[in-house]
Amino acid sequence: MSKIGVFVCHCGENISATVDCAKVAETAAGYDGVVYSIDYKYMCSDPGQSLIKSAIVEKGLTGVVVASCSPRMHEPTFRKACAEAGLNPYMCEMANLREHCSWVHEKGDATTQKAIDLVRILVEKVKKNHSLNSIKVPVTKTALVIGGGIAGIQASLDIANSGHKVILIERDPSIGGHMSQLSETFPTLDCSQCILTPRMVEVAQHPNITLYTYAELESLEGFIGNFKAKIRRKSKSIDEKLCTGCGQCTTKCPVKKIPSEFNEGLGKRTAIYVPFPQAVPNKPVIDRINCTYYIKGKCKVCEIVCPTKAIRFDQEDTIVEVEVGAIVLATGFAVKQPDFFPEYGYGKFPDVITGLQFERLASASGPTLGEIRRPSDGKIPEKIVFLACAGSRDPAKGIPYCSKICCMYIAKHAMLYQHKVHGGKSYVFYMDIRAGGKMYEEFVRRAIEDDGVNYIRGRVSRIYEKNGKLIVKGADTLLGAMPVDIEADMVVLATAGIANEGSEELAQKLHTSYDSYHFFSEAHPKLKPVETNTAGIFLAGACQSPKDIPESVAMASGAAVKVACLFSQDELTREPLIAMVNRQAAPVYSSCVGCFLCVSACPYQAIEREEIKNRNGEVIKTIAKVNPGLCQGCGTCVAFCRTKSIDIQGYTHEEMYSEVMALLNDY
Amino acid sequence: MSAETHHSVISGLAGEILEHTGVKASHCYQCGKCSAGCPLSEEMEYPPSYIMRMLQTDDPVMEEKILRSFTIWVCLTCEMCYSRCPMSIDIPKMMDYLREKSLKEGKANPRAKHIIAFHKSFLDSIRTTGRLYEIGLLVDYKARTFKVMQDMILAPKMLVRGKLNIFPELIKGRAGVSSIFSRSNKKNKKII
Amino acid sequence: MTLGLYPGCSLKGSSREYTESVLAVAQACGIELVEIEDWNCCGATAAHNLNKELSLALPARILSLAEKQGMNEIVVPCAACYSRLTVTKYEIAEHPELNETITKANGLEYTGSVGILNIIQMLDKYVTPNLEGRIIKPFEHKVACYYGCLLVRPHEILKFDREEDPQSMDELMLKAGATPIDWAFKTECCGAGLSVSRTSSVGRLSGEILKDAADRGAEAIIVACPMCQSNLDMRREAINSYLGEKIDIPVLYATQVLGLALGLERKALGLQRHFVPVNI
Amino acid sequence: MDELRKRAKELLESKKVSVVIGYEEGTGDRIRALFVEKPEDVSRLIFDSRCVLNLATYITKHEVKAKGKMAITATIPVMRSIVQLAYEFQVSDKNLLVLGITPESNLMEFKDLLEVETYIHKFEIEINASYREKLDKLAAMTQAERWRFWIDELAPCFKCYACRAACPMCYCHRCTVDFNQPQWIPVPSHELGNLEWHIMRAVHLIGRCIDCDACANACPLAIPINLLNKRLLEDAKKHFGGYQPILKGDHLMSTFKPDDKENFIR
Amino acid sequence: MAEFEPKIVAFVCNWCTYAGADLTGTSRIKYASNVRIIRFPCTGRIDYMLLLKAFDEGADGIIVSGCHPNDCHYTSGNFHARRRWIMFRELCDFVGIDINRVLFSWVSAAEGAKWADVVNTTVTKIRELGPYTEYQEVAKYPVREVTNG
Repeated sequence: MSKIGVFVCHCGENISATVDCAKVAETAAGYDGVVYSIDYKYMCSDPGQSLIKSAIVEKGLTGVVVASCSPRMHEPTFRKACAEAGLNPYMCEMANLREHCSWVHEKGDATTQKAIDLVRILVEKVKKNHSLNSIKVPVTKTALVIGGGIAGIQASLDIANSGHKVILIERDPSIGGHMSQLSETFPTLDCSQCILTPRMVEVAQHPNITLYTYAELESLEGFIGNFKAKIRRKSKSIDEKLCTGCGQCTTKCPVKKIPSEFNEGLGKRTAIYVPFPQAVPNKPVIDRINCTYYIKGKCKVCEIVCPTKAIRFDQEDTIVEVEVGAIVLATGFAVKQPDFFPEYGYGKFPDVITGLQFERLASASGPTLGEIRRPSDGKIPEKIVFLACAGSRDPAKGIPYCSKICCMYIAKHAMLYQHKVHGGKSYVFYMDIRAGGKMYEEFVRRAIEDDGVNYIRGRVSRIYEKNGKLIVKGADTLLGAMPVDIEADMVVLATAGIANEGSEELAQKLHTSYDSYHFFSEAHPKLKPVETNTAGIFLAGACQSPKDIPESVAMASGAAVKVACLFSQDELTREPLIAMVNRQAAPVYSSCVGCFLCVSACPYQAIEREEIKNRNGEVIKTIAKVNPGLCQGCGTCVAFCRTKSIDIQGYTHEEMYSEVMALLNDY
Repeated sequence: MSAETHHSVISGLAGEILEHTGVKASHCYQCGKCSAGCPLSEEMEYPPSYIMRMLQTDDPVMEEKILRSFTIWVCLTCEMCYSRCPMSIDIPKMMDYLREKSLKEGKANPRAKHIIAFHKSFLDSIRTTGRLYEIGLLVDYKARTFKVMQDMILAPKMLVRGKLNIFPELIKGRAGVSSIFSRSNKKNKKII
Repeated sequence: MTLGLYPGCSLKGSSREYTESVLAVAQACGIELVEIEDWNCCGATAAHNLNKELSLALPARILSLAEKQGMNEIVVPCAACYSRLTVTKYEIAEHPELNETITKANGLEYTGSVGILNIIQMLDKYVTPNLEGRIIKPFEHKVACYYGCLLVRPHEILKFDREEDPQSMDELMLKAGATPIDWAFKTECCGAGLSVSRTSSVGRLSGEILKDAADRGAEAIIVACPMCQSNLDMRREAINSYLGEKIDIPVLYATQVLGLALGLERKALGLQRHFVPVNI
Repeated sequence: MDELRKRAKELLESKKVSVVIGYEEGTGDRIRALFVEKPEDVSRLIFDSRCVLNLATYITKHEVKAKGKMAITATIPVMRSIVQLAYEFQVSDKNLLVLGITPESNLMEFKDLLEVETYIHKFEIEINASYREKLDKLAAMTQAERWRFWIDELAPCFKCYACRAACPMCYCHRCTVDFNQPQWIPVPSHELGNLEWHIMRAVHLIGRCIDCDACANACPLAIPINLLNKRLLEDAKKHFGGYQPILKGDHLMSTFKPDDKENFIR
Repeated sequence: MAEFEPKIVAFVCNWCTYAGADLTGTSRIKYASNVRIIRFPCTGRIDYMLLLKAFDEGADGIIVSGCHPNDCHYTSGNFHARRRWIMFRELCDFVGIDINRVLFSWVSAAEGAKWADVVNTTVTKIRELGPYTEYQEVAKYPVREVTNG
């Protein structure tokens, strides 16, 4: 006979404001099998938990129902509490009175009635629950880091330095990411390259790090501690062992007019190229789309000039298979090209450029060697206008959210301009200045007060070109929305940060989830910011949402620690919520008839054949068997089996059936 | 226990506008792009974004100012603001509503009397003839505004170029058309 | 090939030449335009400025008539009328409840079956596809295509071309042998709504437009809206005095240009009716 | 027929098989299943138009299997059943030899089940005119009418399970209906329980039923339960391009296509 | 008499729709309280028999919801589920079960607002359809004695 305890939580006011918690507890007390029922202000608090623990001990509870918030929030908390009191954690269930009831309905009987029903459902379920013991699985102590930007670099170094192996893969020919493109960094204005390059080199030389550039994740199988990843190493068309990076090929290559990705199209590169001088590895790749040999079938200049004969035109992509225990996603972000703003004429007027392009102009390693010159005629702009929110906070044409980094980099841009162009005039059109961060507000004030950047609160309606000038038509909302026209020489659009292309496909490969903007979703917005809801996969940097450098680095180190924690155990325990084929006494052995139709229904190839032999080793019966290591507990086979021979722990036929019954009997 | 809809109550003129036009003033975050693009904002005492802000105050004094403003009449409904608004706020639709209300409540800005006069003459012409009768329109308009000389230089030239009809064109369905007027007038007092 | 035609008031009066050129081109291209019988004014800016129901009822009547007269597509050369009609159709489709009141007001049934084409759409759809070899007098001039407001805005409703820097008319002009220039005031407002009642503003707005076109070497401004045309043409003196300089670029309708290119009579296209003489 | 007997005799004498499954005269005009184990008994074997009983039902029965390797006289539906059963690992070349009977009632022996598969695929599963008519009639009804129709049809069913016994695909040792923790299908026979039982059975047969009508023929109350399976056969065709029993490949309901079309999921 | 209040049971997957419903809560979006959510690991686990049972026991409407195609936490559970729903729905229709009372939907963990909308529209729809007496009347039988078993 089961003895169930029901614990109704007020969650401060969160639940009790709309649900009559006392009534819920009373009603629950009346259910048969319920021997103890009480409501309390904060069940998750220490006193709350000890309330549960002592009840378990004193009343000898065989099952516990905590009616509070979403199990996705506190199930672990309460199951742990039960375990500490000697009750099997899987005898504890949660009724979701907050997210699914009190927060979404008005105060009233109906809402309280719903709360009561939700509790009853779980009471009936827990009666049918069985004690379960968690499963142990081994851990492969190698991490896969996807993305070689600052976040990926930081994560890799931290994991490697904690003594574990790391495989770092980067889609581009070099690691470095967006940070390597930046000129100076706010709020300290130290040169991006100067602080980044040493880290890049460290990655390349670290004994624990295997670096695959020009490589992408092909596929992923397995689960936490035991992933199997296939990595596609795109052909670089060179033999990296032989190549010394002498640069002969890149200087001699006849195709010289390809817009350089690294310089955001403001500079040119060759067909065989190293993206930038400080690239790691500092060895070239052939861009087959633009290479004359691959287009016309002749040229091969690089092959002729190469002193070490390292060119390999017929080289093919290779697939590397690796086993890893954890994965860090650090794929970063992309810049939303502002061509969806025809009124700003980006793409039509060469002197309307993006923030990232301005970084390249301002960068000493850039196409103008750090001088601010307009792309159209190379003149130094005497008047420059910066537009904040060119895409961000714009549900109509851009993206609804705030890209977070623009306010700061605009201030930086304006400041750099003022430093580099003496007597130049700079204007910033903004809506709000979001400068939350250490020394950030001070930085913006400096731009305004010391460097005389002219901030105008208002958005620009349109830009058009007239006699070599860009006419910027804006308004000053602080002066009664008075129209403001500026004849500028150059306009910089603070473009929005968006999810990287392909992030959706990647998420699907990894079976992890992404938000409506295609950024990867963290497991909890506050308490699990670096975890995904797929165990063993962690997030670092701007692939989760736009971030600046310090945030990305911090998050990367956070992810690294999570990986290190995981790797600190030799085996880890997994929830035992997996499917099982029933076994019975001879001569039946199991109700499974071995039709094995379930095999193809399983997404994890976890269903195997098990032969039952008699004493003389003859096979009497062949039935299905679920491999507990591979089963992830989706239950697809359970609903499929005709003989109901497969059942899934934690969501058994009996449990789900009694939930439905309990729900409707006196609903 | 019925399906609650998730709507915070917006009172005052803003609420009224939301109800009748579906335009939500609180949606405006004051970026000023409308005012920046409005071809006539410099002739308005309150540019579009300013009007939006005034609505947000939910202050009767402000609302009165709006209804008595010149702005709502000088607006050309060229739709520029709407087409560029990052929040897709249909300001022209809102302006239409404000004009109608201002007129109903007899709050039309005196400086706008010519504009209104023109609109009225225009509609009168349609009511009586079913179509626009331009000379009639001009004459009637001048009668209302005493701007006798304005455009008189144009008229002869127009005649010469056959751009004006001396006689109005009448349509058969005049009755139908004027019934449209009478109906809509019954509904909204005598506005034309 | 037969299409319905809603000329609208101005095309019957101040903008004869537009009607003439539309009909001439249509005829030349074997398209019969049948005028909607007993059509009424669409109410233009006036109606929706003063009275919402009126602003829907008047256009609805027109569409109902077209339906009744068995037309499934009508051409509306006047951009203002085009906008009013399209908006009405949209509004009723979005809020079917309106239909009732409006049908009552009109005493005519409305199903919304009639398709509405502005002049550019009509030409794109039925004329340009078979133009090869028909352009006998290419209109070899630099032209500034002026779209104005009502042809492209609001995009949500009209779904025609793009709001900023539209191209459809430019492409049409290219086909007619002209050289469309890239300029900055394609879709800025000319102030038509206040044409009569607030001439001062019109001087300024139309002025900026003319000036930019002139500065960029346009030899003609091409329009598809009688309001824009009459503003830029008839009010030229006012504009010039506002600008303090004499700009004498003529303002032609797209159909007139096409007509010329097709080798039609200048008179048939009503070129003589312009205030600013068309000497090209 | 002599051919059949002759071949059966050979097989038994040469001990190639230990039992031949076929038909024999029953009481009255009825025919019944026959299990020949002695060569001299082959004369009892018959085959004619009355032989519609699906013999495949027996080859999964424990006591029959126990006899050793089986030879079976198999009409087209029987052969379809066999292929599906082989796909589900219930029979194999090791324990079954197929003595096929072509639609022209000629004997046609197969060297293995793969041959059987290729042979039967020449014959599409088709719904005959009379059933077609019934289906259309039901389709034309309103939802409420259909509901009435089935409730009334199923009211008399008293769960004798003759349908299950006759069905070659209902070979499970424990059917969901025998499951009592929880009691998915209420034991007493009333309309709803009956409906649920037949719905359940129909679902289990999606992509497996080979349309032999054995269930309907077996029903003592002549309830047209096979209509359910026929309708599902058609739906399978409509949504997933139909189904033919196979030995290797995808089972209709345990696989999917990422682009399966539907129009009802919001 | 009081307005008819439909009983709605929702069978949802743990990873998308359950989380989505949580988001509805955290974003404080209000919706009809008629619905009772039952949590499954995945739509692939949802047994069609449970849907029948829900109607047996007096549900007036059922919501079945999970991850969008390609978003399944278990890669393909929802694809399998979709195939079953397609066939099961046809069957229900054929035996005259009112399929308007079963609403299938994809609600992701990011679609809090959609969940509220799904519930509200279902409630409104079922309220129009009225109680599922047709089924429930027949279902009343179960207590009847075993007469011919």
